[in-house]
Amino acid sequence: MSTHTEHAQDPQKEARTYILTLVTLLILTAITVGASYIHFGSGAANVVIALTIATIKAIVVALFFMHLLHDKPVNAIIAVTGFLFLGIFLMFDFIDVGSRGNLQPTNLHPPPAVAAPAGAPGAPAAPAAEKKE
Amino acid sequence: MSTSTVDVHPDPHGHGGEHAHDPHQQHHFTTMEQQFDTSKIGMWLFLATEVLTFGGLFAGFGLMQNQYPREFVEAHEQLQRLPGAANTVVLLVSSFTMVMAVLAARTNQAAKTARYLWLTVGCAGIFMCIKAYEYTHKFEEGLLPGIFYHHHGDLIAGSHGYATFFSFYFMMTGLHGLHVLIGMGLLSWLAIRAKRGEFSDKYYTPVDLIGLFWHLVDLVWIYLFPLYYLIS
Amino acid sequence: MEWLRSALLPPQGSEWAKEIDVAYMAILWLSIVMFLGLMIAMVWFAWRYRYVPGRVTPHQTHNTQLEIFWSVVPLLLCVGLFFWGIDGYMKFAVAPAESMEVQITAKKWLWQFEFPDGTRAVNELHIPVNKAVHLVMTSEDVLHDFFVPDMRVKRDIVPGRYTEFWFTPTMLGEHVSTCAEYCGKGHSDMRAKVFVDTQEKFDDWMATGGDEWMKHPPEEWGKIQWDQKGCATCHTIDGSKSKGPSWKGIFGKMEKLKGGATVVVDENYLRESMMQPQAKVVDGFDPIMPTFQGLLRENEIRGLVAFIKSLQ
Amino acid sequence: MEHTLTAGSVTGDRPRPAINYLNAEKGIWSWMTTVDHKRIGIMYLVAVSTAFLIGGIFALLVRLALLNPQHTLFGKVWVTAEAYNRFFTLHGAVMVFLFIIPSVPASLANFVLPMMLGAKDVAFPRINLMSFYLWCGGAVLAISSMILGAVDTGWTFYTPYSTTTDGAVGLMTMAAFILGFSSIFTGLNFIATVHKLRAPGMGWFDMPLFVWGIYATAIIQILATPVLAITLVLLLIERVFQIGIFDSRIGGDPVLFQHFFWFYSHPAVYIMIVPGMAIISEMIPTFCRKTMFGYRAIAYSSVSLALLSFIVWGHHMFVAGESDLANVIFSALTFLVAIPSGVKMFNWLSTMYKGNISFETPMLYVLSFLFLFAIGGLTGLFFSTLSVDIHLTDTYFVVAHFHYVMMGGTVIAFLGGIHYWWPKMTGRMYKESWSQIGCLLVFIGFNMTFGSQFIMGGQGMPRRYFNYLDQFQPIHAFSTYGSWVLGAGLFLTAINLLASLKMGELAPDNPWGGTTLEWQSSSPPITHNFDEQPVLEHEPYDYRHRTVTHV
Repeated sequence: MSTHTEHAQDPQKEARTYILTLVTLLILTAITVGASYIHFGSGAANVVIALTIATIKAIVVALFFMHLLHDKPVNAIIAVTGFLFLGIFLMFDFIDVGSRGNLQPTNLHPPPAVAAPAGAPGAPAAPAAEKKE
Repeated sequence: MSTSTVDVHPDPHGHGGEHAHDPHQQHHFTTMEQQFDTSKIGMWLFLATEVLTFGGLFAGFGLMQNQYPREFVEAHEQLQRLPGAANTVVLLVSSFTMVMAVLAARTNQAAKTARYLWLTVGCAGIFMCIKAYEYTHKFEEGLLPGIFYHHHGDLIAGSHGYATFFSFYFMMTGLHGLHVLIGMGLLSWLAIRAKRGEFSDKYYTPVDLIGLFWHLVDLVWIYLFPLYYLIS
Repeated sequence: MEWLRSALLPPQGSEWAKEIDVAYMAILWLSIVMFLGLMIAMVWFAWRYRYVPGRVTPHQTHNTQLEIFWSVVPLLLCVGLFFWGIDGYMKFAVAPAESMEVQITAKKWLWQFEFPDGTRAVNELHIPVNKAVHLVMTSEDVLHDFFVPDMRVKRDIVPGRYTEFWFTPTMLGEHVSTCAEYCGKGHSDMRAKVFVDTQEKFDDWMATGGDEWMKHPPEEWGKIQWDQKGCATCHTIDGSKSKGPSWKGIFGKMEKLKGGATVVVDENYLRESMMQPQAKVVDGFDPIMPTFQGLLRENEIRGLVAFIKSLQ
Repeated sequence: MEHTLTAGSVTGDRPRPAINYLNAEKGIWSWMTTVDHKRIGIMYLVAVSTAFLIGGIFALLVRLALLNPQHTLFGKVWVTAEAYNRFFTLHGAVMVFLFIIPSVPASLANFVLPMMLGAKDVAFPRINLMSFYLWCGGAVLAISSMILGAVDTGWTFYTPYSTTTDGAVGLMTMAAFILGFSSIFTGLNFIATVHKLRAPGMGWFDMPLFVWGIYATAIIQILATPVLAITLVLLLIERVFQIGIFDSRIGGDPVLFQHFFWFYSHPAVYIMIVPGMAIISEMIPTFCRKTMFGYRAIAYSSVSLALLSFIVWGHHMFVAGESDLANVIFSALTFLVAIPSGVKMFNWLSTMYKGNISFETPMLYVLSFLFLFAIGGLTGLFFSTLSVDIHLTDTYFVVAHFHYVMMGGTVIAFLGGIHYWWPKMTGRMYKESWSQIGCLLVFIGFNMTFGSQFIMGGQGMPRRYFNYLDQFQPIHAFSTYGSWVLGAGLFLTAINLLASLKMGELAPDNPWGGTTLEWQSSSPPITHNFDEQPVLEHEPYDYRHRTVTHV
């Protein structure tokens, strides 16, 4: 078992790297909390910065705490593939939602708001009316 | 779902094969290292499915943020940063104690392993307490998911965005909390076995695998924290 | 190949339909050629190399040129089909400016069309020939899909937002349109008729709301409305139970209403129930009837009342 | 060409071991708590075949309801629109979740894959058993949802209909949720087994192509099924709490549900077809007695199919209200997916070239697979071409397309695989003549049932339609008669196989002269598969130094 984790012979050295990793993570947390108070341009910029710091923290946890650095590469490939396919799913979703365009009927007054009987299934208020205001 | 991880590692009192080898080695593996590596692959595959499950919720959250930009930003104000940050620190520390437990198990220090494991369970408990405090705050304010949402004083009254935000808040933190509870159960069971000295440098697979699971739970919170608490 | 096209595809009701049929036939012939090539090879190999005891087979592991050939050639074919596809699609999706916009509101199991000047029709869409019509659609409950096979057009109707497409009808006459997205019990009853009329016929239809009603006695015209306007999906005429009260023998009867009051079913009550269905709901029924305010012309209301009277 | 199989096949027959995996332990409890991959494979085969029977009955009911537009049988109306909607929904749900996804990976691969790798068992035997019990739990939930007011939303559960109808949607979504985990754990098991438990001397390109196919399928199972799990949980919570993500009346977007759903369901159709292709890639070299042409091309095409399947799901939603940009992108990517399937077809045919082909039942299933999958694959071109898809989607043309690929592809390959490994699994040979008649009936019945639907679809017959226009009555009737022939063929095949358990001759170890490792074990194999660890000393399909003699 101990053959393949080469620096197991020196637990002190390994313990020190873990402490160092914890400190880095705490610092990164402090940075991200601090960054949230500063206003970087638009709201989207804040989100991007917060997510990049979170990704850095995630990579640090994965490499050191989850031993991906000194482990067989197949585990790292599996981990990366998981996130990669999540990214594919998000990418195509935002491609579709982003490029949809908000079509509205141009020259029509909305049909009379159908009296929405309370709680009756299947005959709610016409959405056209709601969209107008 | 994740209680199955317990079965990922081989049966501790596996019946010994014909030729003398470690009692933990199962009959269809030739060496203990092959068995350990196989368990590691199995665990990482399971973690990939967890990443995609939580990912589905993150995708839903991102798309709903795109649908209700103003309501979501306003709803973020209801979440205080301090408990969120405290929870992040607690989970990072618990990850540290977890990895020290794995190191101790690998270097035949049974007592130290048990102590670190109980420390991790303790941190998890603190996390749940902070979570409980936040949830009670939400219940009092009426910030409940879906049709139970009855908070007053929203800027855009009547918009369903707030209820959707808090539905996702409770779904994601709830599912994460469930995983923390499962982790606490597994870690306590591990600590008991560590106390009995079942783990050595020859056989510490359960500690390593449940450690990986715990680090993933921490990793999910690392992403949850900025998305919910740090958006202004 | 006209006979094959007319056998496999419905009549061509619009210019776009002609273009789609060309693409359809091209892909059909491409598939037939590739399919026959594969099958002839398979049958020939099966027959030519059938089992002979002791025959040694050659050890052919691969042939890189051949494998590259049968990867690249299909890829090129696919690229060609792809561009042909999006070229046709862009014509379908982007409506020209001068097209007449008709708003479709789909609801559980009937279609409601509304023309630019506000006249409305249920389950009947009259459009002038050789004029682009731009359909802007929304739904009031679940997913529906406006599909006119003769025009080769189809688009899902999503509640809560608008979806659109356009086409230019070229073939006069009546074309059937069906709902192509599953929407529950009445999914297969949800049929509309698309009438492509000459410009004059269309104009006077718009003015009087059509001349069909003169050809039938009132109660028969009422029966047609009962069927076409979607009344049949909730009101039966043979006394059997359905979502709405049965019309058999209802005229002149004393009906108990929700909330205890009673009313005599006379012409006024029928007229009011068509306009404000939730005003006086018969006991034991859900108030789910949508209003037909502005949907029924005067001759249609009179026809329905006469038809109900005739159901003793 | 009556082939009688004598024992003189490739590996000289050892005496049959008295104790094999079937009679090693007796009693129902030994079966219920077994961790032997072969027994779990047999239990899955029985369970999955029962699900196929139930799904098949619903299919026959659907076809019977459409016999004539008045829905009469002997003059009496016997079905209503609601009943019809429940029939086709349950036909879809049972066939997809309970039968076709676990069919090949969980039953045949569970049995054969470890033996092909020369391993004693899968990597995690107990997770294998847990996967089976998860399947049983899902099946119980699905059956109970049928009894307590069946679902009528279609197997796709599209919102907002599925969040506003009152059928037992909750139960069926929970059933699919649990079945998803059964599928994940099967995939997890196979990936770990292929990585770590290969026989000494067996590199990645010495493995049989069946193992490549199942490995590619396992990748899809691991990466796609979790998103289905979360989608079904979101659907359940939307029904109960109305959180407003999918239901449009409260701001949700039904097209978003379709994105979530099809991100799993398109890779799921590759979970269905890739194992079918894997079986075909296994049977062709054996019956052509010739090494596989383009081994690496087929191995790479399986894995590339698995990866490409994740970026094309949008072609299910071309008319669903997706943006035009997304439509164009998905149309382009969908054409990419057609290439690996084409590569496989060409390589299979090239293997038959200059082969020495004998026509036992499995080979007949291979020929019908090649015929039907060619049609299924080529009709896919109609749907990836955006303009033609507008007319053909949501019509019977798409119903015919996916039945040609799923039934004509996976189920025909599954039947071929069962006949191919039946001697190894049960130690008995089935009656050759009856099984060939069964295969012929299935082939004719299938083409009658679904070939006619292509024509109907082109003419504009929408899918999931109860009261159809009278003009389609002749084709619907023809399709219904075809479904009876198909049902008869399947019934005959099942009877013939079950009868062979009692009356079949004892099977030799290697009846077809296969070169993969599972044929080196006895029929039926011992519990530990091999007496001593088999070492692979030649390429996977090497027929150079021996000729397979059987009269």
